[in-house]
Amino acid sequence: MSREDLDTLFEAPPIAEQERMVEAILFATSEPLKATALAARLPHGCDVMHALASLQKRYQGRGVHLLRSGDEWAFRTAADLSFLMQKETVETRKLSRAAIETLAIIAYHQPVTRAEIEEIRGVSVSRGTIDLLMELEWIRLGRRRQTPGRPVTFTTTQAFLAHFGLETARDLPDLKELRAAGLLDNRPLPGTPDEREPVENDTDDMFE
Amino acid sequence: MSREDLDTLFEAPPIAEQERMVEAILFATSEPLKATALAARLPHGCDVMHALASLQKRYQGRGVHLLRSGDEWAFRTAADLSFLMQKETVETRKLSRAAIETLAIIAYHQPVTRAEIEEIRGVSVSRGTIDLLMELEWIRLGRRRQTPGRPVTFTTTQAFLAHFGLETARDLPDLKELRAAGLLDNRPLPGTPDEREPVENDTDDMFE
Amino acid sequence: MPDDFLIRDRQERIAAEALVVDVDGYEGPLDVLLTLSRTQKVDLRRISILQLAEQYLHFVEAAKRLRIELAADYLVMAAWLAFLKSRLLLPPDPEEEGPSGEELAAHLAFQLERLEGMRKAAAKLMARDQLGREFFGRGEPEDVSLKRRVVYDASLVDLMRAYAGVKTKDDFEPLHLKRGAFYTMEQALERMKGLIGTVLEWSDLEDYLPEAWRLDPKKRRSATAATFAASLELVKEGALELRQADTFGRIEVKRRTTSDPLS
Repeated sequence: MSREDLDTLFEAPPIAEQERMVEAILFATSEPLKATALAARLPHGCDVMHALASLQKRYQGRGVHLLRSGDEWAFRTAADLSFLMQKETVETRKLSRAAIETLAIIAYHQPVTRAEIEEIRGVSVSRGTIDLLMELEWIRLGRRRQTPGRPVTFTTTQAFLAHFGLETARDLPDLKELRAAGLLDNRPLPGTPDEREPVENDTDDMFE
Repeated sequence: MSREDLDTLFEAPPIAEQERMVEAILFATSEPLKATALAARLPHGCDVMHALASLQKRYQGRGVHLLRSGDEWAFRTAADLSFLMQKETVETRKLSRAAIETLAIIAYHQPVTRAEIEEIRGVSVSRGTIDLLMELEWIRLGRRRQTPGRPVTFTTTQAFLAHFGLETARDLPDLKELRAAGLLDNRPLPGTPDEREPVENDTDDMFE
Repeated sequence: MPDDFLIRDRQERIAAEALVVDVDGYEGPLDVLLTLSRTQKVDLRRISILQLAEQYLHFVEAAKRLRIELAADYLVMAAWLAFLKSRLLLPPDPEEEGPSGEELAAHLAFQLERLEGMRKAAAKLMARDQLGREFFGRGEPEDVSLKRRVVYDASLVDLMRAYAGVKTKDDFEPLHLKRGAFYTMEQALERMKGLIGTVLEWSDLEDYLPEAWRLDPKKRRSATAATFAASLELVKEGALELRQADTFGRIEVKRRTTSDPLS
């Protein structure tokens, strides 16, 4: 019996069914498959290329795409969703004193240049501190100061406001209010543990 | 800032996009994922259950289905295409009659103590049988029974549901019939005290 | 043959053989009873427990005669069934405590029905489509890459306290002469010389104060004076022009160009 006879003897499944079959095989297989390998696993008479093409179309715009590389086929995450394939482990760290002070100065004096920050802090500001605050997206570059040297200025961002629960940077309490809140007096000496912890908790409530 | 404010501040992606994201994540894993785990990987404000439901509908009749077992979700190939999958079939150790019966008793009577399993089978349960079922991760320890001796109980797992393609333990075959026939009742030998009495409510935990 | 009376027909012989196997396979007396009950060919709910008890006792007898070692629980069951049989046959003794023979028989029937129910359910469970047998998971899962993210934690109070700390720092500093608060004319001249090339338009002298000398009033005053003195010096050299619109007005500077006639 010739091949043609066989073809008419065993009718191939309808194309929709072939597509389901290709879908299931490609889903379950542990490696990309050649069309010929697929064909070998399908019932006699199936049109693999046709099934692949229509399956590929079906997955267009979906979260998963049917990709061809060379003559091999495989399901792959849509490139624009690859960020979902990352699992983040989160580690919480306290900001360094230099960073929080720099951030505070920027918040209160924005727009402010690096030299001005250094002047207020009385120590130089390291590149890393600025970089970290930029990375956190709590500060960004403002307009250049229209003075000789046109130094860059720093301002705080929307993300900064969101993180600290502020509507605007103007809502930051001024020195007088800080003093009233007890934050200006009894400043602990550097390097000694802060004994005013309970006060901090009290204050926290006001801002949450 | 309240949760509601945040919700309006960061708008969730459109539902079609949420569906794509869930599709991509579930497609990329071979293990079932809890809806909560999915939600944790999606942008803020996504409605995971909605996305899952519409995704499940989308894959109806396809070569791959979205199956739910307990509160876990996974894509699985359609069972009617198993004939194409010889290559994927993993040769599993054939379970002994004792193991199969013990598994069924745990599934239908959970949470159930070892003594109760033995009473139903009329023979002692070997350590190896329980160990094997634990190893397969089909059963696990449940709460201790609040009766003298505080015996441990056994229940089935999400992996059990996933393996047998069950959405919940309520979907066990013939569960209704067995219950209607009173065969799942705890009926002690006449003249002996029923030690389970105080915690009868426990019995139906898995099914309600 | 002494055992002939046990084996009445072929089916029963097969059942008996199965029993022997089951004893070896250690499926227990309840299993034996369930197997025996099938020979009654009735619904388990209408089974004759008396007849079943007799069948079981015969089975144990036969096993003994065949020198098959029976485990203790088979013998315990035999003793219990013998007791049950006597309860069922004798009229109930009103003096006697405890459950009646009927109650015990009903319970045994329940146990058999329950075991059979579990066996059927187990069979149905195993006949279900199973993962890795009929349906399959993703064969080539894509790796989820692990990314470690550091979250920096700072509260508004931390921020304000840091600012308060910075602003009150001076109060806590030990007393020392702050020589740094004086900006010399030499410094100013150096700086102005470097900058005048860019000053093509009139612009405020104050804009040329060094960055770090603008905020503190003392430092600002020193820097302003030095910068002004340096500007005068540069005017004298013909490099710079200087003007002030009115008294205490802004002092403005501009580079002097050759095309620009001296005013």
